[in-house]
Amino acid sequence: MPVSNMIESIRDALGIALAADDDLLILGEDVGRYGGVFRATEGLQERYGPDRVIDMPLAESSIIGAAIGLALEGYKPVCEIQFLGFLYPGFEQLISHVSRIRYRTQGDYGMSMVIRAPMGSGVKSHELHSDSFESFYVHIPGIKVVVPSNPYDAKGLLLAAIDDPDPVIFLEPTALYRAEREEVPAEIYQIPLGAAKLVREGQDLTMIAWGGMVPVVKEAAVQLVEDQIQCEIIDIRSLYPFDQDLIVQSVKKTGRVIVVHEAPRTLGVGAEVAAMIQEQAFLFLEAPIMRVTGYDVPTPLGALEHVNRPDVNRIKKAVQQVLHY
Amino acid sequence: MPVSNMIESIRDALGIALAADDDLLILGEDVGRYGGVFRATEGLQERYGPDRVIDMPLAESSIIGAAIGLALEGYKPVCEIQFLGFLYPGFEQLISHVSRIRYRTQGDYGMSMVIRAPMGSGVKSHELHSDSFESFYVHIPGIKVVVPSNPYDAKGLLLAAIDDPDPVIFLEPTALYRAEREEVPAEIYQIPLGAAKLVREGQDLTMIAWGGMVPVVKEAAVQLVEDQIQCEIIDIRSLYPFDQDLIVQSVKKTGRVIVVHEAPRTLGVGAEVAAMIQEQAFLFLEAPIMRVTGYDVPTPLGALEHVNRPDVNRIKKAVQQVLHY
Amino acid sequence: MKQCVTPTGKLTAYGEQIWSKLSIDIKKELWKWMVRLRAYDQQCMVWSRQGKILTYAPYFGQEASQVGSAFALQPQDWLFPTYRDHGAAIVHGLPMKHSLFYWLGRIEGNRSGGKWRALPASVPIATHLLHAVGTAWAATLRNRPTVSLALFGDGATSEGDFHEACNLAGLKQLPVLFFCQNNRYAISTPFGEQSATETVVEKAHAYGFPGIRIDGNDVLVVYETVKHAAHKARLGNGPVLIEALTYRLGPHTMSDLPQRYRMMEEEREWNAREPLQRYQQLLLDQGVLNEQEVQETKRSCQQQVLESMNQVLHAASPPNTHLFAHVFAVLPRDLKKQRNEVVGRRGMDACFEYD
Amino acid sequence: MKQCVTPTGKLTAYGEQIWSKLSIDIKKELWKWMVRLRAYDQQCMVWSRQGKILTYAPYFGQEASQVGSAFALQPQDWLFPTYRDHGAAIVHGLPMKHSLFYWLGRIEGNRSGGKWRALPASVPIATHLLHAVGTAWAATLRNRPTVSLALFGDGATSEGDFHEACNLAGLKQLPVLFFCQNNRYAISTPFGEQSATETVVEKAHAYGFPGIRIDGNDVLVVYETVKHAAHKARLGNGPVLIEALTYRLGPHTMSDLPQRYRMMEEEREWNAREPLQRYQQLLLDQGVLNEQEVQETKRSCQQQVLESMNQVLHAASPPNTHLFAHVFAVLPRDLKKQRNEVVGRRGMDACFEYD
Ligand SMILES: Cc1ncc(C[n+]2csc(CCOP(=O)(O)OP(=O)(O)O)c2C)c(N)n1
Ligand SMILES: Cc1ncc(C[n+]2csc(CCOP(=O)(O)OP(=O)(O)O)c2C)c(N)n1
Ligand SMILES: [Mg+2]
Ligand SMILES: [Mg+2]
Repeated sequence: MPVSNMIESIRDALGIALAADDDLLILGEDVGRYGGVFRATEGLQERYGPDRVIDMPLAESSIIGAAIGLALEGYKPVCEIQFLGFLYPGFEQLISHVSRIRYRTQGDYGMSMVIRAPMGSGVKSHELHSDSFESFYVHIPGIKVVVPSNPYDAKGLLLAAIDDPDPVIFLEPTALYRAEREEVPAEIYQIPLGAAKLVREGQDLTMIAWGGMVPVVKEAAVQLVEDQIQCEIIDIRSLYPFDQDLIVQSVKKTGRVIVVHEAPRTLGVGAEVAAMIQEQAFLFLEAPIMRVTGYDVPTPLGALEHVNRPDVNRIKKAVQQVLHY
Repeated sequence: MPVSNMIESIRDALGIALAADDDLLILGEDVGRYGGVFRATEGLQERYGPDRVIDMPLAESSIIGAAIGLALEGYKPVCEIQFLGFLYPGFEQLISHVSRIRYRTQGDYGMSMVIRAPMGSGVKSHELHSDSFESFYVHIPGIKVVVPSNPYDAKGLLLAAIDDPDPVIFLEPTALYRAEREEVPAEIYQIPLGAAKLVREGQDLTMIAWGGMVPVVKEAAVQLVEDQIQCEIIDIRSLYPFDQDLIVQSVKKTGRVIVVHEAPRTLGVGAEVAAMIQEQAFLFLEAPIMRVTGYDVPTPLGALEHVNRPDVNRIKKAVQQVLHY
Repeated sequence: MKQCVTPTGKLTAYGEQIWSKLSIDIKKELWKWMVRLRAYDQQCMVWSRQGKILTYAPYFGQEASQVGSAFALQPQDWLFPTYRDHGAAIVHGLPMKHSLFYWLGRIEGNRSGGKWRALPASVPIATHLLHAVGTAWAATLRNRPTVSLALFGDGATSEGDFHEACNLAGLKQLPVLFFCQNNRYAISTPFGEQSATETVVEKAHAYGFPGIRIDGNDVLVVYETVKHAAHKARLGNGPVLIEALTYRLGPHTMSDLPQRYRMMEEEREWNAREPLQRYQQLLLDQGVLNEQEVQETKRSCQQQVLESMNQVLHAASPPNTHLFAHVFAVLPRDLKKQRNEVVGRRGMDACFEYD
Repeated sequence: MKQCVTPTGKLTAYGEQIWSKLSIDIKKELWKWMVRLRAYDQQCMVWSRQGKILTYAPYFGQEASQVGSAFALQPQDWLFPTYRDHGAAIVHGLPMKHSLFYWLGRIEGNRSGGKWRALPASVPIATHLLHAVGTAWAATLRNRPTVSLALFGDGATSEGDFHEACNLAGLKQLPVLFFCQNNRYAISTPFGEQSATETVVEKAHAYGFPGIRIDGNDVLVVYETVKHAAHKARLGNGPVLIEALTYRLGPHTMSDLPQRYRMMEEEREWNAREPLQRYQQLLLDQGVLNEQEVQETKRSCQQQVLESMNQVLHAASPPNTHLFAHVFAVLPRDLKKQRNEVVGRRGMDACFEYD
């Protein structure tokens, strides 16, 4: 089986999708001749032409707004926003239109589109390039939010997102683009949206994470084995809709939970996960659900990035606290 | 003591602030000769002139973006956004600049400004006029978020917000603008940001709400007395920073909680409140914290608004569930 | 400013040319639509004041702009209206009944079933201009002779999305018509306090396509201008910005008080230039119409409005669960649970899907 | 396109006029700044490739635009730079040391203490133009002779905020200079695929203020144009849009590969038009400079850059708790708790505030 990193598996998925559906368009800044700032669309314009892989003016509201019109006419826009921190100028098009047009038109027009964006810290980028505000999008009714944590999932989830009849925000952890290579089948496969992944089994505690935090949590779990602690790990993958059942099932087994994310703590997705768990597994909880997160501060520049970004030590410490509650 | 409704007490506060500080400016669409679509600035341009109470072009990014420049020069902008659902075009200026400039300039420039906007449902407005997406602003590090629920608090909180050295989003429940009249002192007073209000004492259960939901929760509490249930009610008032201590103290007494808000449930502020409570008062909880909220659907038009907006019956039912858990 | 019919109902020199080219049918249809829209709008204002419908945004005084522009479209063309452009939407196919549902706060009114090609009213100012650019782009990509017509107000020109839409349309030379009803005010804000330029039309220079300034209260010039622009756009000549000078004779919405920001004198002046009277006068003078027809048409239009309302009032209300219909193509599990809360609470049939 | 100095270093007719008006000091200072900025920029590219600083956005080739524009400012004037305009920021007062901190990902570098009036680099494209409009408005309200200079790229003209800033500035006739360094590309996107107009300057028509197109590689014309525009703006004549034609000779940032989107041939052509060489030639020809001075200045500028880096590398690192400094004027309680987590974790002194 071929071996790929995440950027390659995403490119692979985009290529498959372009080949499979003549109405699929890729729109974004520098996605064409340049192949995207992270090379996710490299070679695709050459293969499919500038009417399918389209360099857009530097205007995010235009990218999303025009995609809406294209979708009305049966095109399937896959938009690339250069960094999640630059989606804000398109926020109004997203929340006021993309997320509501199916509802507003009472089913006449679904907004089947994907908006891809790199997200999160870990590579010491400059301001706004490391934002991790996935919460906004999870809170908006009418859209789905997906965050892969490995090359295999990235391809399967992206193909599922592209196939979805509704708008999907597809967030790609910048730190993982070239982090890891793994076997990724050349053929078409989908990973259903809304299904979490049990990454590791364990009975002492459930660790919940997504995207760039999954490898960190995995490493912490490995190290904790030395202390005879067996952690179960769930990669949520799909932040909306999210797989409440798998989580609740795990919590019913372990009774203890930590949620890990890079986003600011207050109203990060961890808040929803914690609120849901205590609603649905209250009697099984043996300790409070603890959140290991970025702090409630502006996303820092590179030098202090590591202080804000949850790391193995913070996670291990939190695990000990929850276990010894 | 004079008696006012909320719109009057807000106008009163704005008038006081304009009189007290020559550098205070009011900026917004139709705030000048028109006095604002809800009349919050009525008569103020006449009194203070068009250089202090400024009619802006129809462009929210301009309102907030220009306010940033004015604040750099020592002005104190109080921006009116016509409805919270129209803040989205200014979202980038807010999250990329307003919330980060103190941090970015390392204290050289504080962004002391207030952004006022009507919010929430209850008056059967048209699309986007009833949005209640306060979560976004609570999640953004570097800004404060305030929501009054009565005329007295509105004046005191607005004066405190105006006095604050940092940016404050001041959300005014449209449904309460003219709902209730109460005694509001003519003089200057402030209600500190970050302090919740104990609206009602009770020992059976804690109800947490803010803004337009406070009167609904109060009514439910009154009706529940007939069933011998004594609810404690906390009006959070200030959503960021929020008064964890008062809440935790109450929960330690009652052991049971419901949080009520109109915003969609997933990642509504209720999620943060629930997550925080279970972190800090885990051993005192006798039932899961229950959320009575708007659903995860686009804010509906008038006809089905009442289905989405939490009402007394839903709240009473939730109380019974929590009590009989 | 291009004009065919003067405020007193006389043809200008340019108007004579246009007049001679048009069929009687079209001349009459334009008039009929204005009568129909006027009846609807006036009645809605009354109903809104009476609390029978929710607050309402009247287009009173702008009928020529809305009829002339929408009537120039072909069925395959796209229309992107604002909250004030239900007049144009009705001309393009939206049944009055649907519009009434909307003003009653019932989202079912937004459904078109694809029978006319329009999005429902766009409430956030200027955002829909980009949607029109998108459908126009699709027409170009698919090589179809479809144009997109975006309606917007003078205030909309201040928003960033106006600029982005014009830039993209100009860059790709797309078949989109930007039709600005410059009714002088954005709520209370006069255009002079809105815009760095005195006119809307001169903004077109910045986007590499032509701008045309016309009398927006003259249905003939509106129709002719839009038809011609659409024709050229279909041939690949790219976008056009049309500034139609008009005036909102009514309030911004029924909760607005225009006397707070404009003089009675000004309203009176514009009343004298209103679109229906002058065109009707022309048709009467030219013998295309007679008084009896006028009276009969008015009566039947009024009747049609009342009937539409009747249908709406007798239509079944959707169940509470309708809140969850069409949020997604397939309801996610958690939303199903939420939906069930509503079912339980109201005792409604969980399986019923309103249509 | 206005020009004072040709690519081969000859004065144009217009250049002769300007030349005769300028003092030797200013002529030399403009040159020195370009030498200094060139040294800094070239060294940063090296350091970035070596991993000594983070990724870096070079202004190589745009020194004349950055020096000429910023040097025309007075100390009370505001500068709003992008991520590529640290050259201009340095001219306006930002110590190289501060800039280096920034490129090391250390936010302390952004502090000005109000000693020069500029915001730190604006990363989100076009957003800072509105800030410049705001400070310019403040100058008007306070009746102070302060201008605001906003620097931005050709790509920025596509964003809605560009339009909103121009509209507001034109409407209120504010003392703001919109200075566009049209370096032909936004990352890989050529201006021809960016904009509906062929030039940036013609966009000014839509905002009721003048536009001027100049050779952005000619420091004299840049300086003269900005100085003149600033002077007029101070007198209340309102905004100006300046399009400075230039070329980014380096990559977009150090992670960019320009050969993916442009021809070596093109780079070579622009190399021949680069700003430092031509101006230096002029000064040598005119006897304002001699070769020895050139060599000495280069050496001392290079020295200055290395010293700045030395200082930076020897500066104490802030403690981890610095993450929480200046988020609010007074830390809310919950943030204090979060801060304490960091203190506990790293064993840092909780009371220490980096300055
Ligand atoms: C983004 C946004 N901001 C504010 C509003 C509130 N609002 C509704 S209509 C209107 C004025 C619009 O003026 P104009 O574009 O001239 O259209 P008109 O109402 O005159 O037809 C405003 C400010 C809105 N709907 N959307
Ligand atoms: C809102 C926003 N979108 C995208 C980006 C990513 N980005 C950084 S620089 C750049 C190109 C800018 O081009 P231009 O304005 O011509 O300036 P130049 O880099 O050529 O100096 C882009 C797209 C950004 N910083 N902000
Ligand atoms: Mg208008
Ligand atoms: Mg450029």
